[in-house]
This record gives sequence, structure tokens and C-alpha cells, in this order.
Amino acid sequence: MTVLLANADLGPKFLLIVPEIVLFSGAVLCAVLGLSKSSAIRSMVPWVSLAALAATFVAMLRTWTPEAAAAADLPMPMLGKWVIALLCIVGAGHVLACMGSVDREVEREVSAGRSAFDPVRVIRGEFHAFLLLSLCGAMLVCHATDLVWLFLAFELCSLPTYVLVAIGRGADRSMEAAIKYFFLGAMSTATMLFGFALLYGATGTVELAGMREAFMLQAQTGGLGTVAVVGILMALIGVCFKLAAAPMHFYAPDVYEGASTPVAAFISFVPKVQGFVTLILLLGTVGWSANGTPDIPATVSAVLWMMAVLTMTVGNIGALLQRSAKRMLAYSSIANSGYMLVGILAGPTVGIDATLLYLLTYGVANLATFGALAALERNGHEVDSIDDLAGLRTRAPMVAIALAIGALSLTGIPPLLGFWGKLDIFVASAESAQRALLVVMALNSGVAAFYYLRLVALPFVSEPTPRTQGVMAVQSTWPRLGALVFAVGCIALPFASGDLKRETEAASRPAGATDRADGADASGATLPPAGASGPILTQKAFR
Amino acid sequence: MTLAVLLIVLPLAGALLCLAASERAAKALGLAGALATLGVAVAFAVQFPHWTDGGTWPDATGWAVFSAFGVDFLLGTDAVGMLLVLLTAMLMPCAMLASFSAIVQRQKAFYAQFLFMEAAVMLAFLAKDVILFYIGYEFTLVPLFLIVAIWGGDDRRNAAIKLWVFSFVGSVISLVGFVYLGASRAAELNEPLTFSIAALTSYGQGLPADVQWWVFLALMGGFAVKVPFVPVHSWLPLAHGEAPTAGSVVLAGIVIKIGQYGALRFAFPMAPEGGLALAHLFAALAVIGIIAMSLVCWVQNDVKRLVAYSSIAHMGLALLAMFAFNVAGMEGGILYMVNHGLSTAGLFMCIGFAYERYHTKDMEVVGGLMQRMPVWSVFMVLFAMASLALPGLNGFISEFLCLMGVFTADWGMKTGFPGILGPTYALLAGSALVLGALYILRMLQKYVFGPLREPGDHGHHGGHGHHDGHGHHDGHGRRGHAAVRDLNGREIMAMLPLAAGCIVIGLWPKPLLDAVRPVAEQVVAPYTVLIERQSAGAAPRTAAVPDSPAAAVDARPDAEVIQ
Amino acid sequence: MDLALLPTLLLAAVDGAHAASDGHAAHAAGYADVGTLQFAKANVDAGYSWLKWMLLAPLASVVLCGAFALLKVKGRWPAVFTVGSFVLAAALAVQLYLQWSPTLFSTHAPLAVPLGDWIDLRWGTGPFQSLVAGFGLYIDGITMLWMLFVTVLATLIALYASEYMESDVKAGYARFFFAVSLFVASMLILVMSDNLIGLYLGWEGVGLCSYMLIGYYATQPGAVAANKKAFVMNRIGDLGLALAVFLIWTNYGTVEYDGLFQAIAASDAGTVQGSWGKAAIPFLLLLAVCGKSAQGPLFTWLPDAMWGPTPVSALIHAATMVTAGIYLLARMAPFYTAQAIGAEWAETALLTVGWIGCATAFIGATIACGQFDYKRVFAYSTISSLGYMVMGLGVGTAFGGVYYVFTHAWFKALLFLTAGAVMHGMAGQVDFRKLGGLLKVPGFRLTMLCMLLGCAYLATMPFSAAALSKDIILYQALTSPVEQVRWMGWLGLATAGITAYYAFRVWFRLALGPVRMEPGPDQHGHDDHGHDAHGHHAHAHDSHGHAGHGFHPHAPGVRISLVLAVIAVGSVLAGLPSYLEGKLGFNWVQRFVSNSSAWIRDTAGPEHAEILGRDAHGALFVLATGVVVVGVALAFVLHAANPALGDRLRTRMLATPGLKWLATGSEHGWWVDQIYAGTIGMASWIVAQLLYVTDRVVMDGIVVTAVGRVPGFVARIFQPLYTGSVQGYALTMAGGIGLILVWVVWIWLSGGAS
Amino acid sequence: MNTALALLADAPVSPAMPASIQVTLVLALLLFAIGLVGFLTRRNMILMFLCTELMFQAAALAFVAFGRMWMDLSGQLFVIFILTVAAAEAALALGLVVLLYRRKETLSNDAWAELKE
Repeated sequence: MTVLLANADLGPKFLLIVPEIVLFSGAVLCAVLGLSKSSAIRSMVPWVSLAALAATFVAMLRTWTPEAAAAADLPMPMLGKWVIALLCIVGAGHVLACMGSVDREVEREVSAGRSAFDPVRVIRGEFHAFLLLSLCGAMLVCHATDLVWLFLAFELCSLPTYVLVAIGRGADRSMEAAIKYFFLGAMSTATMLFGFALLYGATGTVELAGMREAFMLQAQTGGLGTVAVVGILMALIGVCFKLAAAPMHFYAPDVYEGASTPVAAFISFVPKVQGFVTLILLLGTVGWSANGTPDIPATVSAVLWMMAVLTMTVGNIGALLQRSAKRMLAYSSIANSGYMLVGILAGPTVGIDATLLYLLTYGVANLATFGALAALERNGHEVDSIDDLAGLRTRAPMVAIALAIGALSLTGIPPLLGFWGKLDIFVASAESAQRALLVVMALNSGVAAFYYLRLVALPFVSEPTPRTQGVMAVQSTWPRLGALVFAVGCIALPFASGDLKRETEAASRPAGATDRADGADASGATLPPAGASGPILTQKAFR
Repeated sequence: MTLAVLLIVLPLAGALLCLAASERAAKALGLAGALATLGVAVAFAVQFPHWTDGGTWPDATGWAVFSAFGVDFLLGTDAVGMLLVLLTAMLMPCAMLASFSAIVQRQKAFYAQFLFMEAAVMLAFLAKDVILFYIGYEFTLVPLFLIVAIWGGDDRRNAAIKLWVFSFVGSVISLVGFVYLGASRAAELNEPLTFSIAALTSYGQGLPADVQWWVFLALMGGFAVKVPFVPVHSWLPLAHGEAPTAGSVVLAGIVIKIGQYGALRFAFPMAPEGGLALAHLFAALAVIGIIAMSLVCWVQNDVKRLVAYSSIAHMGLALLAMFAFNVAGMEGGILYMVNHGLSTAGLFMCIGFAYERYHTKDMEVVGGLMQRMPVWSVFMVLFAMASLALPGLNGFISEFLCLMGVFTADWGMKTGFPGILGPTYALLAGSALVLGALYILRMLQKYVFGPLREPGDHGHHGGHGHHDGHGHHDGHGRRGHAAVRDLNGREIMAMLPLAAGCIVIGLWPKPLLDAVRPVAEQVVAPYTVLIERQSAGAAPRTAAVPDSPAAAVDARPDAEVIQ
Repeated sequence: MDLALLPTLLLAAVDGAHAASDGHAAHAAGYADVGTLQFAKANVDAGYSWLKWMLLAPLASVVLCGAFALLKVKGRWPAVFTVGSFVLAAALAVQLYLQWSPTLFSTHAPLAVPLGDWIDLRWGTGPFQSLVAGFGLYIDGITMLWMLFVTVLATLIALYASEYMESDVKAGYARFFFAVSLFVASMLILVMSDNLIGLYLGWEGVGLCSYMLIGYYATQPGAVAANKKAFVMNRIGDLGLALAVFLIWTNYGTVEYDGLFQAIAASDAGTVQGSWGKAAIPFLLLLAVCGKSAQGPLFTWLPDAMWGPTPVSALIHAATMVTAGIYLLARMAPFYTAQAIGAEWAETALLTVGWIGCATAFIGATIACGQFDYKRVFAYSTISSLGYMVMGLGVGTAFGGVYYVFTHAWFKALLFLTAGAVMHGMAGQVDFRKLGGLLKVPGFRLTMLCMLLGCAYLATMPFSAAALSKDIILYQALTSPVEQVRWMGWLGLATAGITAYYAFRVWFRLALGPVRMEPGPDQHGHDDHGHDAHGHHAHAHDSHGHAGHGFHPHAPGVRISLVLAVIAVGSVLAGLPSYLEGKLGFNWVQRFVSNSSAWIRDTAGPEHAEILGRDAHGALFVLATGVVVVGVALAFVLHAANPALGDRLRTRMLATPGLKWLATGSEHGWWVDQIYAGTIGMASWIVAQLLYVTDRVVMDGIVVTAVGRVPGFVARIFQPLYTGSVQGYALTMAGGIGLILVWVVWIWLSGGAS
Repeated sequence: MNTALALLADAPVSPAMPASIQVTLVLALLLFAIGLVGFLTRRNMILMFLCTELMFQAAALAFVAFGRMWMDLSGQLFVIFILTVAAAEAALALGLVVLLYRRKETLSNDAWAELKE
């Protein structure tokens, strides 16, 4: 107890979680308003959650200064800033994506007067509340200074997603998705927890900083003990479940297919953020350090390496066989986790910022794609089969454009956002001499080019079929708009890449580390005199 | 700089305008955009100061927009790039003119795709940064895919997918090479990450031989798909076979040139040791390609496919010549880009116009068109002769230089450029002269000359075409194809620039030769030094290195007996 | 003109002929070794740049005719342009001769006139560091000779064609003259260019024109097959030429004659020993010659080239283009010397040339005996005569070869033009079995007499220009110290006899005997088929009447007759150089050769030599006359006195198994075409088909598809793992983790912790 | 407490553990294994959930044991939070199970295996 209280001066910490508090109160508000009798107030709920996200963003900008972060002695001071911003922006996209789709039938019946308002049947409030809560949990992960906080934040992020999957659309499939997600999630969480226990056993503290010191000592005196290593591995298992990293990925296709499209979009992104932040913190604790000594145990990195390779490959080849768009995107999200694991493996100095940036690029492109799907309906039902997209350009041109841009960005076609994310990971793995991973990733993106192509070709090349008669954009314009905005983001954000890179580098800097020497600073690369290292080059060569 | 930027922005703007405009305005807008770009390109070429000294222009400092990724938005190019820019700017309006009547649906999209493609190609040719080049190089895929997939023939789906996957995988492989160079440079020299061509070139040439081997393999492997090289060529005949006329024109005239341009600009200079070590492999592939593909052309009955295969053979010769590592070969190879661009594009246009009239590309079904379309057949014969390298036309200059470069490669000690290929390769590649004549003339024989055969009633005319001219048969002939007329003014306008180019370059190549030579020397220089080193018994890399081929020549013992 | 003139004229020429045969003890030193070479440097004189009009005039006509063809303007203007431009060119050639030949003959220095840049690539200052080939003229003796007879003959034949092609005025008239003008321009470039690449330009240029003109009747499958064949076979030769150019450049660092010859003269026989790089040059050049001059293995395109309109056959495929090969050999004679490539290589090269020519001459003659298409007979006779010329250079007398080129140009043109006149009249009948007694047909008498003259010359009737020139070759051969060369001489002599036979076989069959005029299929005479000339068409058909009945041939008109007469005179006068040699003290043609790069071969053979133990000159005269007389006599017996006998003989031969092959063989040209088609053609066609199938089915169909399928295939393997049951997933997850751990432990145990 | 810190200071590797603690840890491991095996074998959703609870409690037990070993309270403190979260999960799980039972009148999760490849 005293240990905690001893160095638990909560002032700065509290200051830093103001954004989350804002978000939390937003969630509560949503839950309350959702139960209002007046449909006008009920229909305000999405706007409230949007406002909450906006407020969170502003609050973050205000509170999250380097000084404050340093005062709160977080292991990675500026990590939270990036993550919260990311979650606010993409989260807003998710809110837009599920506008008008949550309990649509109920509202229609109520407005048609066919049935009276019944608080039990209306779920909009809970839905948005849980959505915000989950985001809140993902944000809180960044504040973790000890395993307890980490575990709690982790669960706060996870549990609401189970509910979201269950209530997203009142169909059997979503139920099935929910139990799969929940039970397997519970199992992996338990495993992770046991891993935490072992870590605690190996170090005698739950403080990340303390554990780090302990591991440092152990590493210098004959390496980490078996207990520690096993603990790390078990913790990794729990994390990888959230990342849907092979072999913990099996649930993903089923769950995404079962969940409603907006929810699928949500769980394909937010748990990844949560997972990767946790992973980064854990690895940092285990001994990852900016100056690379001592590094994480070879066993752990070997496991991660194999996981990365498997994840990329499983995701991409799995996606080849799918006819269901959501299932295909599920596999694609698995593959993208693999790419980000490559970034993690590239090490703290070059890898983390690449991974953090990739989170953004993936989130935006993914949302553009999923959002486009969410903005479609076929006689009131979700559009899922890829064949329903044939000739979409004639029925919903804007949606088709968003879909295509999102898919191209996921493919990594320059100059779209996705390309820059991939490029950054490429560079990171090359800089850290992970040649094998580089090649595997390249080949994988070659495979990926094939299935993403469908999302471009079907809407724009194929002609409409009888089957696609009923396919049209949902009557609420917001999902369409969201998808479009994020598609535009895919085009526009690269031009802000300088700032983005700066932020990610700041975020990836561990506490007390000085500025990276060899980072790509935004001041623009200055060319060395030609022939400096190439003796053969003639003075006249192309420059 | 502004002109260079305009070259990229104008087509983009034009494309967006096209998309925004109405179907009816699309043609005009598209053509206007392309012509405006042509104007800018000409202005650019007029201002270009380095036509004869191999320098690059403009040398403005880049727009730091992507510099976070080590990418400098640096535009500028040398004489070769300029030539390709001009070629692109010239071909685009022609291609559009050629498709006014051929494309009836989704015209906005069609012309927009071409302008998108033009912007991308311009970026690729103007980039002074590897990643910028890659952006253009890769982005051409999207419009190209759509053009083939939407406006293509019956098998367009298969063709488009193959085109997409092949090119994507290929370019990603070369991207790996680029990234490896850039990143390991930054890591090794502990300098900020940069992808500027100059920096990577100087760094790559400093790498140990085995690393260069891999780098060259990655870069060239990627570009080999685009060129295309046997055995990764099989997407091209499909793509050409299915693409609409303008698509084939642009694909053959410009897009596959990006592959060769990449080899010239990146693969060769950035990993000379690798290039040297792999030269025989690629040369062998090229020779196989030349002979095999020429023979395949000989048994084609689908005209378009025939020309597609022929361009595989031709590009094989161009690449082979580059691997000769001497000025004649490199110069010939580079000129081949331009000349092949002109003549093959012309052939595809002719074929396209005939296809528009008869809706078949099968020489068994349609032939002897000279009687229906004399003017068309004049162009056809002209371009055919150009592509079988008839002296006095453009094809000859490049093909002759290519063969000469390859042939004289191992007398290099005298020429000042020790190559490693030689007469054997030249002899094998020289068979292209004969085989080329064989298949091109077979095409003319069946397609242009001979008795008139038309889809409707060719059975009737089979064998004895001399019935056809007779008055009492004309009614019959008309019933078959009354509408078939000779080329109209627009179509002639579309082909005139190409024809003029073929003749002018053929008779007055000096400006081109002078423009290309310095660049060729730059590319060849490192290889000269390397080969000398090897022949001089592997002196250590730190040995003093002459910095110009001329000096390299002086450094060498003169008396050289030919073995 | 009239037959009566001929004997007197010939008698008057006898002493001249003897004067020709003796005299001339030029350096007949060795066979391959001609001592040290030296070539006068060309003197550059821009004052002669007016010569460019010789090229520009035909090119202007090309442009005009092309415009007419494109704009479909009907009318006779193209002929006017063409003839006009040719007249101008000829006038300029003559002007050049008058103005400049004295200087040439006194200084021996060729004239060099730079006209402009073409290929100009310099990457260094040193030797071998530039490839320069400009539009420049290099004019020495042989150039001037070719310029003269090409332009003059071209003018005459164009005039002839302007009537011959009348019926095409509304169709291909402009196209025809477009090609003809282009041909003359290219031919002049070929002979006047001052570098090998320029020569290559003309070389392929004339090839293109020949292609266009053979395929002039583009609707005829045969014609377009023939012109493809011609072009491709020539391409094989051109490949040889290109490789030769490469080798020349690699060895001497330049492709410009002037520097090149100086370089050869500078090289010494010692160092060149065993350098294949140099030794290969003459053989590659020979390959080029085989292509262009229809020699050796590549001769088969020339007979098919007869698909072209007859004036074309006369101009291109008899008089001028096909002699480009001989020009090349003469021009490149320095490469066939010991100093250039070493003695034994030089001798081998010369012998090869000789044998190729000799064999071709013999084979061509034998095939000509079996043909019934008189035009094809003349085609094979051309092959045979070209063989003689090549053999001439092979046995070491460029003078003999070139002289025969000169004389042959005239009488062979005459032969073809008379043949053309007959076809023109007989609705394209080319089978002399269906014709006869034309000498009696009004209007055809002049034609027949001209043909008689032509045949007599072809048969090298004694004292004819042909004989005077051909005997130089035979004399050189038979008196050679080298035994092989002597054998060539004997074979050549035999060939002369055969030639005499088939030449008169044709004439007897056509001119004598009962009048027989079956109209032809109207294929060659007026070929406007397929061109859109409708109304005119019907008319043409009525007037010439397809049906045999009521067929009345139309006799050649003024222009044709005039040209025939002029060329007949020309072929007689072609002998003047020899006739007048006694008076002038020099041979007009020989003087050209002596003042060219071929001067080393300008000998007419040793003055005093023996054949069969007799004085060479007398012996050769007797022998040559003998074989001719025998040949003509045989022809007379079999085809004039008693044609039935000839036919019976043939049927008898066809009946007897032992001799069947002889008759049929010579009829089918010894099946050379069939053999090529059956071996090389078939083989490569099969290979090509296989390659195509491999590419589509194996490469694209199987390999690519397979590689493309691999990921999906792998995915399918693991698909069963996605059972959909929670426990299943939990199990696979656990299993996966387990496997990974096993792998980790394994690499850990095996030492290398990644 | 202080001893624990001292231990941490001078003995980086985990201190020698009393037998009792070893027994506890083995017990925790057994619990975890049982939970896992049960999860993998049972089809009844409530039992499966209980198995995950077992795994949670195994972790809790391990925490307690290690806390004892290190003479450190934070282990036990962690347990409190674990219990809370477990309760939350229980609520969620049971709610879900009820919902599912309403729909298909069965507790076997084999009824819920339609989503698959």
C-alpha cells in the first residue's frame, strides 16, 4: 500500500486524465439521453457523443503539454497525446458511421406510431455510451504507469466492445459473434493476467518503471529468468488477441461478419490501438530502450517475429477467398496488424513512430472503406456480399468513390495515405536490418493488391446486376459524409506528413530520452556532396 | 520549377475538369488539357538548358511537403527525361484524337483516366527523388487498369487483373530495393534519411559487391516486369490484346518506357557491380526474348497481339544494348525508347482504326485492306518499315546502334568502353533483323496487301481478289461493308505527328544523338572503371579513379590485339 | 533498226575485239597478294555540291508522285515528273563525267563532296571513339560508271513504262512511279555515298523499292508472297552487311571509305594474321552480295520477283539493283587482299567468291533450260549472268566483272523490255508454248528483232559486247596460276554453251514457227485488278477480250518501240570500249575501274599465257565461239527446225526414270524452294508454333496461373481450421502458440537466437 | 515491506521462496490449467464462463502468492481489482447467456456455430 502511496502523487496524473473524464461524462450523458421519451432528444445522442469527442480533443490539447506529461512520469510522455488525438478523430468517424443505423426499425415504428416508446427496446443511448467508454479505456491505457492501471484500462476498453458486438444489430449472427468475441477475449485476458502475475513475481513490483529497473539489473546479471520470459509471453498472448495477430486471430472473421458494419469498423481499429499501446508499454518495460541496451529477450522477439510473418500471410491469403466484404476486411485488418508488428520489431528508435503513424493511416483508410459499406443498404439490410457492390457507381457514386479510395489506400497505392504508412514501416525495418521481414511484407502487399482490387473494380468496372437492384445509400447522409471525409483524408493527410511524423516521433520518445540523432527530421533532407561515398560516380552524374 | 510543376498539375486539373464536365464536353476538355500540357512541355523543352551536356534542370530546392519521409519534392530532369516528357506530351493528344469515335460510353471517365496517367508519367520522368518517381510509376497503374478493364475487349477482366498484379508486385520489389538503399544509407552514414537520386546513386556505388548484386536484382527485377522481360512478360500481350486503341498506344508508347527509364536512371547507376555481375543473365534473357518473341510474332494471326509480342522483342534488344556498357549501345538503347514509342504507337493506331471499321483483329478474317483504305495502308507500311528498322526511318538509328554496341562490346579496350557482351550476342540479337522482316512483312502481306477479305463476305473474295474491283461486284461488296471508308481528317491528324517523327528522326538524328550521348556516358562511366579494374587484376576500390571516360581511356594500354 | 546492219557492224568490230583481248599487262602479280596497297586520298571539293540535285531531283519526283497517289489524282503527270527528274539526273551525271573525269584519270583521286550530317556520334577524340556517317558523296571510277548507266537506263525504262503502265493510269500509276523514283534515288545514294552506313541506307532503300514494285499488283497473293520473300532473303544479306560494317568499324575505327582505305593501306600483312575479326569481313560482305545479287543459296527470290511489272524487272531485277552486289565487291576489293586479311584468308575469300559465282551461273543456266515462261528464263539468265560477274571478281578481275555489268545492263534490259512488249501485246501470255511465229505478226517484228539481238548477246555471240566482256572473265580464269580458278573457267565455259542454248530456245519458239497467239490470263500485262477502277475495268476487259476468239494483240506503241530501238543500239555500242580500245589505247570501262578502289583488280589477265598448250587468246576465242555455236545449233534443231523433236525429247526424258529428274528438276529449279520450305521454313514454323503455345499455355496459362493460385491454395488448406466453434478456435489458438513456442525452443537449442 | 525493497535491491533475481509459496504457486498453475482445459472441453456456456473465472482466480492466487513472497502489498491490491473486473465480466457474461438462452432455448454453444469459412 505504502509503495503505491509513496510515489502516487496524483496531481499531475489527474490533470492528464481530464480528457478521459470529459469523454466519460459524455458517455454518461449519452446513456441518460438515450432513454428520453422524446425522440428529438434521443436523436441528439450521436451529436452529444460527437461533441464529447470534440471536447476531449480540445481538453487533450490543453492539458497534454510536455511538462505535464513529464510531471506525471509516464514511461512515454507524449504517447497519450497522439493516441487520444487519433482515437478522437477516428472515433468521430465511427460515430458518423453508425448514425441512423442504430435501432432504426424501432425509431421508425415509434415515429410511425405503430408502437409506443419502450426504454428496453431502445439501445441508442447504451450503444453510444459503450462506444465512448471503450474509446475512453483505449485512451487510459497510455496513462498506465503500473500493471493495475494497465489491466483496468485494458478491460475498460475491451468489455464495452463485447456489448457493442452483441447489440449492434438485433440478429442471431451478432449474438454468435458476441459470444465468440467475449469467451475467447475472456480466456486471453485471463492468460494475460496470469502473465502479469508472473511478471510481478519476477520483479516484485507492479510499477512499470520499477519492473524496468529490475529487468535491467537481471539482464546485466545473466539474463531474465524463465518466470519473467513466460510471463511476458503470456501477456503477449492477451495483447495479440486484441491485435487479432496470428494465431490469436481466428475469431476475427466471424466476429466482424457477425457484428454490424459500424461496429466491425470500430473493433477493427480501437482494440488495435489499445493492443499496440499495451505492447509498446510492455516491451518498453521488459527492456526495450532507446539506446537499445539491454534489448528484449531473444525468445520474445523470435515469437513476435514469427507472429508478424504469420499474421501478414494468414491475413492476406485468407482474404483472397472471401465473398463477404466484412470478412475480407477482417482478414485485411489481420494483415495490417502484421505490418504493424513489423514496425514494432524494428525496435524503439525507428519502429514505434512508424507503427503509430501506421495506426493512423490504417484507421483512416479502414474507416473510409468500412464507412462506405456502412453507408449502403439493400432493402433495409446491411450490404455485405462483395457482389452487391457491382456497378455501385451508378447507384451511389459518392460511396463508391470513398470505397475505392479507401481500398486503394489500403493497397498502398501512392500518393494515398496508406502508401506512406507502408513506406515508413519499410524504412523502419530496413533501417533495423530486418531484411527478411521487409521482403515478406513486400510480397504480402503484392498479394493484398489482388483482393483490395475488387473493392475498386466492382463499383467502377462491373455493370450492375439484377442482384444489386436494391442496393442504395442509406437515407441518412452522415455515414456517407463520414466515409467521404475520411477518403479525402487519405488524399490530403500525406501533405501534413511533416507534422504527423513530428508528432509520432515525439510520441515514440521514452521518458528522458534526448532527440533522436538519425531520425528523419522535418527540416528536409540536405544532400551530401555527390561522390562522397561512391568513388566511382563521375562528377557529371544525374543529380 | 513552375513549368515542371505545371506539367504535372495541368493534366491533373484537366482530369478533374473532365470528371466534372458533361459527357459531351469530355472530348474537347480532354484534348484541350493534353494540348495545354504539350504546350507547356514544349516551353519547358525550349527553356531546357542542358540539351547537350547531360545536366539536369531545374535545380530548384524541393517543396518540403514529404520531407518527413526523406522525400524531397524535387523536380528536374536531364535530356533523356526531357525527350520522354516530350514524347508523352506528344502521344497523349494523338491517343485522344484516335479514340474520339472509338469510345462511346463513359467518355468523361475515359479522358480523365488519360490525363491522370499523363500527370503520373510526367511525375515519373521529372522526379529527382526515387520515391517521387515511384509515386508516378505506381500510380500509372490505376488509370491503366481502369482503361483496360472498362473499355477493353472481351477478355478484359483477365487482362486487367494480370496487368495489375504483375505490375504491382514488380514495382513493390523495386521499392524494396529503393527503401533498402535509402534506409541503410541513413543508418550507415548516420545522416538524415533521403531518397534523392544523386545521394542514393553515390551511396549505392559504394556498397560492397554482394549487396549491390541484391540491390540490382531488386531494382531491375521490378523494372523487368514493366519493360517487359521474358519470362515476366505474359501480361503484356494480354493487356495489348484487350486494351482500347488509345490504351495500347499509351501503354506501348509511354508506360513500358518507364520501366526502361527506371533501369537507366536507377538500376544501372545505383548498383554497377551488381549490374556487371548480372549482365550476362539479363542479356541471355533478352536474347531469348528477342528470338522467341520474334518467332511467336511470326505465327500470330491477331494483329494487335503480333505487335505486342514484337514490342517485347524490341525492348529486349534495347535492354540488351544497355547491358553492353558502351556509349553506342547505351545511346541506341535510349533512342530505342523514343523510336519504339513512335513506331509502335503508330502501328497500334492503324490497327485500332481498322478494328473500328471491321471489329476484328484477325488477319485470317480481314485483309487486303489497301484496296479499301489506301491512305491507311500508307501509314501502316510506314510504321511497319520504321519498326523493322529500315534505314532512313527512326527505327534504324537505334537498332543499328544497339547491335553495334553489343557487337563491339568486347573490343571495348579500343572504343574506350570495355563491355562484356560481344559478337555472339550481337549475332543472336541480329536475327531480329531477319525475323523482324519476316513477321512484319507477313503482317503486311495478309493484312494490308493481298486479295480484299472482309468479315462479311470474305468467303466470296477468297483467293481471287481481282473480282472485287468490278462494277457488278461492287454492289455485293458494298452490302458487306458499305460504311468502310478510308481514314478521315481526324484520324490522319492523330497519326501525322508520329509519322513525321519517324521520318525526321530517321533522316536527322543528330540532335537526339547529341542530347543523349552525355547521359549515356554518365551511365556507362562506372562500368568502364569497374571492368578496367577487373581486367587490371582487381585493384582495391581505394585506387585513384579517373572521373571521366576519356581519362579512363588514357589510363589504358593502347595496343590491343583482337582475340 | 534492222538485222542487216548487225553483221557489218560486228565485222567492223573484230580488230577492236582483238585489240581488247591483247595488251594490258597490268600488275597480274599474285592472286590474293597484290603487293602493298595505296589509295589516293579523296580531294574534298564542295564546288561539286550541285551533285546533290542528282539525288534531290528523283526525291522531288518521289514527293510529287506520292502526293498524286495520296490525293488520288489521276493522270499521266507522275510519268512526266519521273522521266523529267531522271533526265536531269542523267544530264548531271554526264556533266560530272565531262567536267571532272579528266582530273580523276590524271590524279586517280576520288572526289568527296560533303552534303550534310546524318549519324554523327563522337564520345571521344581518340581513334575508335566516334561513329560518323554523313550524307556525303564519294565519287571514283566505278561510282561514275554506275551513275551513268543507272541514270540513262532508268530514263529510258521510265519512258517505256509510261506507256506500258497506261492501263493503270486510273489506279497505281502514281504509286508505280513513286516507287521507281525512290528506287533511282536510293540506287544513287547506294553508289555515291561516301560511307558504308550510307551505302546501307541505299542498299535497303533499293530493297524497299524492289519490295514495293514486286508487290505492285498487291491483290495477287503470289505477288505479295514474292515481295516478302525477296525482302526477307535480302534481309539475310543485309544482316551480313551490318555485321561486316560492325567489324570494319571495330578494326579500322571508321566506316568512311576514304579513311577506311587509308587504314587498310596502313595496316601491314604481318599483324593481321589470324585475326578472325578481320578475316570475317570479306565473307560477311559476300553474304550481303548473295542477298542483293541473288547468288548462292539466296538466289531463289529473283525468279519470283518477276511478279513485278516488266519494266521493273528490266530496270531493278536485271540492269541495276541486282548489280549492287558487284558494286559492293568492287568497292570493297581491298578487303580481299593479303595486306588486309592475310594471304591465305584472302585467297580463301576470293575462291569462295569465285565458286559461289561460278556455281550460281551454272545452276541458273541449267534451270533456265527447263522453263517455259520466257520471263522466268530471262530471270534465271540474269542469275546466271550475275554469277559470271561475281565469279569475275572471284577470279581476280574486277574489270571483267564490272565490264560485264555494263554490257549486261543493256542487253538484259533489252530482253526484258521486249518480253514486256510481247506480254503487253499478248494479254500477259508468258508461256512461249502458247505463242509462236511472232516475227511474222505485224507490229511485233521490231520487238522480235530486238529480242534476237538480246538473245544473241545473252548467248555471247562472238564479237558482241557481251562476249568481249565475258571473255575477259574466262580468260582471267583459264590462265590463272591457281588450279581451282582454272576449273571455274572451264565450268564457266560450259555454262556459256548452255546459255547459248536456252537463249535461242526462247527466241526460236517465240519468233519462228507457225503463228500462235493464245492470250494470257491478263495478269501481268494490264494489272488493274482489285484497284477501284470500275468503269475503266470493264472497258479494258472488253478491248483485250478474255476469250481466245477474236483476240487481236495490240502492238507496242511509239514510246515502247523507240525505247527498244535505243536500248538495242545501246547494247551494241556497249561493246565500243573494246572496239575502240585499239584506237584509244585504253579501255573506257577499264579506266573507270583503274581509278577506283578496285584498281588492284583492274587486270584483264596476263598478256601471254597458254590454254591447252595454245596461245590463250586464240584458244579462248575458238572455245568460246565453239560452245556458243554448239548451243545455238542444238537450240535450232530442237526448237526451230523441228520443234516436235524437242517436245518428243522432253517426253522421252520424262519417261525414262534415269533422266526424269533432269527435266523436272530444271523445271522446278532443282526444288530449292521446296527444300527451303521443307527444312528451314517448316522447322522454324514448328518451333514458332511450339513457342507460342508454350507462352500462352505453359507460361501464361499454367505457370502464371499456378503462381497466382498458390496463396489461395494455401489459404484453402487452412480453411478447415475456421470451424466456427469457440472451442475449436481456442484449441487452434493454443495449438498455434504451442507450435510457435516449439519453433522458438528449436532455434534456441540450435544455437542461433534470432 | 522494507525487507522486500532490500531484497529487490541486493538480490535482483527472485528471492528464495518458502515451500508454502511454492505450493501456492503450483496450485495457481493447476487452477489455470483446469480452467483452460475446462474451457476447451465443456460446451455449456455457463461452465465455460466459470472456467475463465477459474483462470482469473488462478492469476489472483498467483498475485497473492508473489505478494507474499516479496512482502509486497500491491499483489493483494491487484487481486481486489481482479475481483471487481471479474464481477463486471460475470454480469456481462450472464446477461449475454440469458439473451442467448432466450433466443435458442439452449445453453450449448454448439448452437452458435453458423459463422465460419
